[in-house]
Amino acid sequence: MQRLEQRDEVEMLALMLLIRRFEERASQQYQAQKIGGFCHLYIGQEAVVTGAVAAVREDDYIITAYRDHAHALARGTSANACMAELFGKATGCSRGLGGSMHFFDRQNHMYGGHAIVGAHVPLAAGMAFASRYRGEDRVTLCFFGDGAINQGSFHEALNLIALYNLPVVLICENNLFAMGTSVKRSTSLKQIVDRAEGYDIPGEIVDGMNFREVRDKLTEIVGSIRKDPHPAFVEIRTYRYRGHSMSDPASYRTKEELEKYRLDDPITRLRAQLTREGKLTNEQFDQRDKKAKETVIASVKFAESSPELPVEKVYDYVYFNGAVEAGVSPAKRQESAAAAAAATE
Amino acid sequence: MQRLEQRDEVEMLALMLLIRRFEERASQQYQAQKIGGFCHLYIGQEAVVTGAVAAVREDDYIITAYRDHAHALARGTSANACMAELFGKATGCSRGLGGSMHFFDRQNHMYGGHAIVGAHVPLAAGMAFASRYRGEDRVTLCFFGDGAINQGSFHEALNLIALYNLPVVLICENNLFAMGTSVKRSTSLKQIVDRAEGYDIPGEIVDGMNFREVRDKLTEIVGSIRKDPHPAFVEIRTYRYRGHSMSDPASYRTKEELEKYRLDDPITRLRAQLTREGKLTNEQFDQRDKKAKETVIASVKFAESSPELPVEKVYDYVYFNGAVEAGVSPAKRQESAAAAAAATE
Amino acid sequence: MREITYRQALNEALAEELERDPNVFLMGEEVAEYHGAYKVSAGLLERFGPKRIIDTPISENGFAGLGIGAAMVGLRPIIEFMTFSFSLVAFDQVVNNAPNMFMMSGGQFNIPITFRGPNGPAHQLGATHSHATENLFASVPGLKVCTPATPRDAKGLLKAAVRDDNPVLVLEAELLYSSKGMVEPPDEELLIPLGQAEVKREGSDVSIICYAQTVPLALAVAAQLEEEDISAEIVDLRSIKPLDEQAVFNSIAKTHRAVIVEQDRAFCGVGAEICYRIQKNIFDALDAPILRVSQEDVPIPYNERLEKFVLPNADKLMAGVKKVCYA
Amino acid sequence: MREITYRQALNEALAEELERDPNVFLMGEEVAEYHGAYKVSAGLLERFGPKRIIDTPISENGFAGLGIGAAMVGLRPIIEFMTFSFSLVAFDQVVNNAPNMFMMSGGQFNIPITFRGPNGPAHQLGATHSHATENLFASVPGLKVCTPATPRDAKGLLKAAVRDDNPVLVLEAELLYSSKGMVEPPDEELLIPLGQAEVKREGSDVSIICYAQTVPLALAVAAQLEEEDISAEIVDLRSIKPLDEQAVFNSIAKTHRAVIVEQDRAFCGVGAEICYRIQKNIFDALDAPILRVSQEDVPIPYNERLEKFVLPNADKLMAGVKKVCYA
Ligand SMILES: Cc1ncc(C[n+]2csc(CCOP(=O)(O)OP(=O)(O)O)c2C)c(N)n1
Ligand SMILES: Cc1ncc(C[n+]2csc(CCOP(=O)(O)OP(=O)(O)O)c2C)c(N)n1
Ligand SMILES: [Mg+2]
Ligand SMILES: [Mg+2]
Repeated sequence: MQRLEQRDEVEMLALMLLIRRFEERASQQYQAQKIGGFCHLYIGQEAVVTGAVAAVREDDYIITAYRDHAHALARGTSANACMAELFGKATGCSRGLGGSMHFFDRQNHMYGGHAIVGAHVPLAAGMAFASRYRGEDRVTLCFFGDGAINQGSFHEALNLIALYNLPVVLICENNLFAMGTSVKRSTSLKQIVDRAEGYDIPGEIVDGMNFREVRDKLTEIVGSIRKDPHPAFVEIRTYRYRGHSMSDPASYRTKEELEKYRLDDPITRLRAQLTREGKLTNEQFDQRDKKAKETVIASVKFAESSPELPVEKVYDYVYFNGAVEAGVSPAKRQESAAAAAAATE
Repeated sequence: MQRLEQRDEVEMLALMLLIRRFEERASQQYQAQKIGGFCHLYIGQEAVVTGAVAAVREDDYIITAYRDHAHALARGTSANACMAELFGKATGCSRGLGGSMHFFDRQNHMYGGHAIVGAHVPLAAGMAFASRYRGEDRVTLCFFGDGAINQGSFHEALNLIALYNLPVVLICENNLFAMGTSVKRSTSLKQIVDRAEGYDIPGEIVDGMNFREVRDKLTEIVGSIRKDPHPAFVEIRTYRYRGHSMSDPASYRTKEELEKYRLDDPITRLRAQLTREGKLTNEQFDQRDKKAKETVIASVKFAESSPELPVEKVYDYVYFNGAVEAGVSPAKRQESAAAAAAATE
Repeated sequence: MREITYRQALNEALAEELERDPNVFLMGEEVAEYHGAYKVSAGLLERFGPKRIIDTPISENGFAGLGIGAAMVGLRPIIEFMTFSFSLVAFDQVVNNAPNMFMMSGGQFNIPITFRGPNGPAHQLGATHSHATENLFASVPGLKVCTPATPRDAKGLLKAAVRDDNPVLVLEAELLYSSKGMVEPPDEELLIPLGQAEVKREGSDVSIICYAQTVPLALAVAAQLEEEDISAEIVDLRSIKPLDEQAVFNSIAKTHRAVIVEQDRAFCGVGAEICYRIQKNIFDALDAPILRVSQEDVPIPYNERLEKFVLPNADKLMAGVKKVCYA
Repeated sequence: MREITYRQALNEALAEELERDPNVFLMGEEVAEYHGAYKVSAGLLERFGPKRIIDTPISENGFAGLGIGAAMVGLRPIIEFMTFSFSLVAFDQVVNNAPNMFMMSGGQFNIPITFRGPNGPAHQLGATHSHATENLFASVPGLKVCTPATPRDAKGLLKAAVRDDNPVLVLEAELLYSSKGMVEPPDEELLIPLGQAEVKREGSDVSIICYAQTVPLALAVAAQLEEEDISAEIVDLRSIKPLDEQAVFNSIAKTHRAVIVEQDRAFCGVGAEICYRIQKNIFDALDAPILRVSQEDVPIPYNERLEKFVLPNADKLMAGVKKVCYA
């Protein structure tokens, strides 16, 4: 896994490129019916998770919803493991058992990949609870969509997080739509961040098309939490270029709106910033992009040639230790976790 | 049923007395094991529902949680029907099938009596939705406790109510405790009313020990809603003198705290106001109180001498029309509703 | 009669009931402007307007409860769950408020509400999105549960559900939305009573009890069995609750053998319930133990082959039938 | 051995597991300062402090999920539902997040969590507060469900649940909290494996399969039956899932007759599941149809006589036994 210290801005731009190229390739493979189920692409939102990841430590906890490919990639899960997961292969980050909506990578501290809207926000509360329980200074980043803020589980979790003063950054990726429902039609709030007031959680609005703004804002927030644990809420404004999922033509919005956001593309923007500052040549950019494309093409090959789990193995994933006895030793647990993590490489 | 126009302040004081005496008697009968299940008393909070009811029309919708005896009495359900319900008798307002936590009285527009914390707030949204759907100008009053505001159903309902701009007054009866948990330990908010901000619903704090303040505030709010439908939130600060339910010794609070609130008793207060203003003599007060006591004693007799439903009748209350055919006529529905209502007299 | 899809049949049922009764409205996520995630409500917004076709935020518990409240005061809501996997976040409203109100109010408040949407595993959606909920809901007194397998049943049952004065769940089968079948013309009123099974194919050697997605499966297997000279009778339950046990008994009285092929988990599933009733009521008519073919008792995996492996399928059903026939 | 109450046995189990493993904590409504609505956690706050004994707001869905998240990263939460009727608002967390995570993550995240609290009808609490949830939860793959009937089982099963690396539901019986029984002394480690039934009374004429509240009921009926020269064997399932079907088969192989007395609703209930397994596996051993005694399929009424009428009781069980014995 890449070490965070090495993650300078050019590398983060490369990460955004990897995410973009991965998603484009996933789209293509989905259309070729190599990928099943639902598939939600992140194209347009790259600066959000990239900026957030640039602001935290490797061992901080990260959890998100079903639009999760980018979160795994940003965390260091290989394109191979991600693509293999989409293909349902045993080499996938969830061994082909989770699929697009359920990416997990314990080793890289990516805690899923959760497909019931809002239902992972309480999990984030639990992870943060655990780090405080053990006296660790980890921060939990919990990503969710603008549509999730109207779920009961979101609400109950926010109240618990505020009450117990847990070290969680609640990151609303506001891409203006939940499927075909624009934010204006899902809540009467003028801005989502106002919901945080109902819990006395400090909130901010961040431009999600701007990598630097996301990173800087989150660095500041995470730093403050690390010193003195508390929750924070950020509404990160972004846009998804594609439909909600592969089957959605997104006819509920105008071409003009889409074009407006495309002009504000997070990759183009960071590239321009770096170029202007003399930190990146066109050639270097092209090289990075080429590398991203190659990595992704290789991941398709990897996924294609990877084995599937034998069908009868499914029974091994119902109960840990496959057995009914009480009292499995923590040692066994570690072993299995390590084995699973190894499988994601 | 009493007509609202007749409900002058002396009558409302009499209503508070009726509630108080009813609850005292219920407590006694519970201890004598004439009443089963859980039983939550309203003593101390009388001004809240009384003031609220004084501010609305007979046909406005009212719905509450399980601490509901007072809400039925305030709505015009007879003490007989209420006591009989506690005794589990066929003459009870829910025919003895609901019990203390599930009082219903359709004829008097009392829509329950709901025992899952928070779960009736969405029902209130539906009632208000229906009145708007039919172009009626009814207002829905939804009562709930300070403990309910941390439930998912509360949250989802508030967002829907705000989004659809429904004519609901959300009345939080903040009696400072949810069972043994003080408000300070259930939310990090400095005041409950702030939660309404998270939905852009206007909120106010009202002194729930003061009948006049409750009535006047709600009259104002209800008037405004009646003209131009919108939601409103009121945090009404009150106190329950008894434990959470009959089995709770309430050792989580001090005698001093209880005494402080008792000095601010809503009945004593309204009585003093009326006496000072020359609208009530001591004799008149005593008369009213005597009448309340007599009514309540009579209700115990009524309940004791009332029949229970024959056991096999239980099957009639599973499906409306007891049958599986599709398409029961609305006429039959009316009939049955009327019959049920009649039984509550 | 004309041939239409299951989706279109549901759409017609909705339109006809909305037309017939102004108290009927449709509410759910993406039902209006998006025409439904599975397009079941196509055209309804245009025809009935935003007052009666209502989009919601992602708040299943909230709008399920809103529907129940509206039903308390006389409306007849149709609540769409985008899938019944999402009804689990609204579980308390569906199992506690809707079916208990009539009892708890001493008969004053019945709840004429319809909850509908696709139910059961579709295709590679993973464990969270593949719930078959029929046994969970059918276990609850006061609810009715139906599970149409054909366009005709879909239309007739949904219309009956909307007219029923009690809470009814119409569990549709996503994988059947595009399947076709003959249905009465729109000008002929089609109501199929809740609680009436239908023999979808006559047979004499074995009874296959099925519903929803497992009906086409059973029919296909019956055709194959015919080639092996085993005559299977296909009993489509159509409703899980009320359960038409008599139709099941009648068939088994003839065949003396039964296989139940269900869409849900075996453990405390629909098959278990039917089995109990059969052995209790016509124990002596049975020539072999009853078998059930169900989901394996595992969370549904994403991988396609593994998913197929854990779901009921033709091979398993075939094997089950042969076993009870000692063939 | 000494005699203690069911409540005290649970309290000991909690204390011992909290003592043994610093990763264990107890969370729920009123568990700390109030010592639990039913006083099961009496003294624990004083002994283990507020870091490990944690009061929550009324947010079952939220704190159930919090527990699952904490379990993902290595803690071993014990989550108390004040009653399992309130677990219905947390249903999605319990059935979707807890048991699916291990599969969906390809084995990376098991969830060592215990959900516990009273389950099943108590006394005149009305329809919303009287849910017996065992069949609902046992239907879900990935969960384990146990239902202790005696102080000894309560202690041993709860301790085993806390040590299990999977989500386990310990469904306690409120009406048994004050009941007494013999339990090993505190210095003797008592673990009762999940999935092991126990014959609570030997007999030869009929097997009565029971669990939780229905165990004392069955024992009382067995005593009565003895006077009528019917020898009943009482099989206490102790766990619903995993289900110790072998113990059931062993008993019926001896008695050839079975009555299941369950605490939940009949429809898709525990009795149905057991019946299926019995007839499938030892069909020929049966001399009579299996009978179940369950709740009537109605929402629970408040009135005492009506409530008794709809719950399983001694008269119904007696009648059931006589019927299968053709007595
Ligand atoms: C409880 C629940 N209800 C409905 C769905 C179906 N669904 C999946 S994604 C989605 C929209 C979510 O939108 P948002 O939270 O804004 O995230 P985005 O897709 O924009 O990333 C819906 C309705 C679900 N998965 N879970
Ligand atoms: C979902 C749910 N969880 C828990 C309970 C148990 N319970 C009943 S009342 C109560 C406290 C409610 O307090 P509050 O809302 O402040 O109302 P109050 O009793 O003060 O009137 C609790 C925890 C319940 N009925 N429903
Ligand atoms: Mg969105
Ligand atoms: Mg309170």
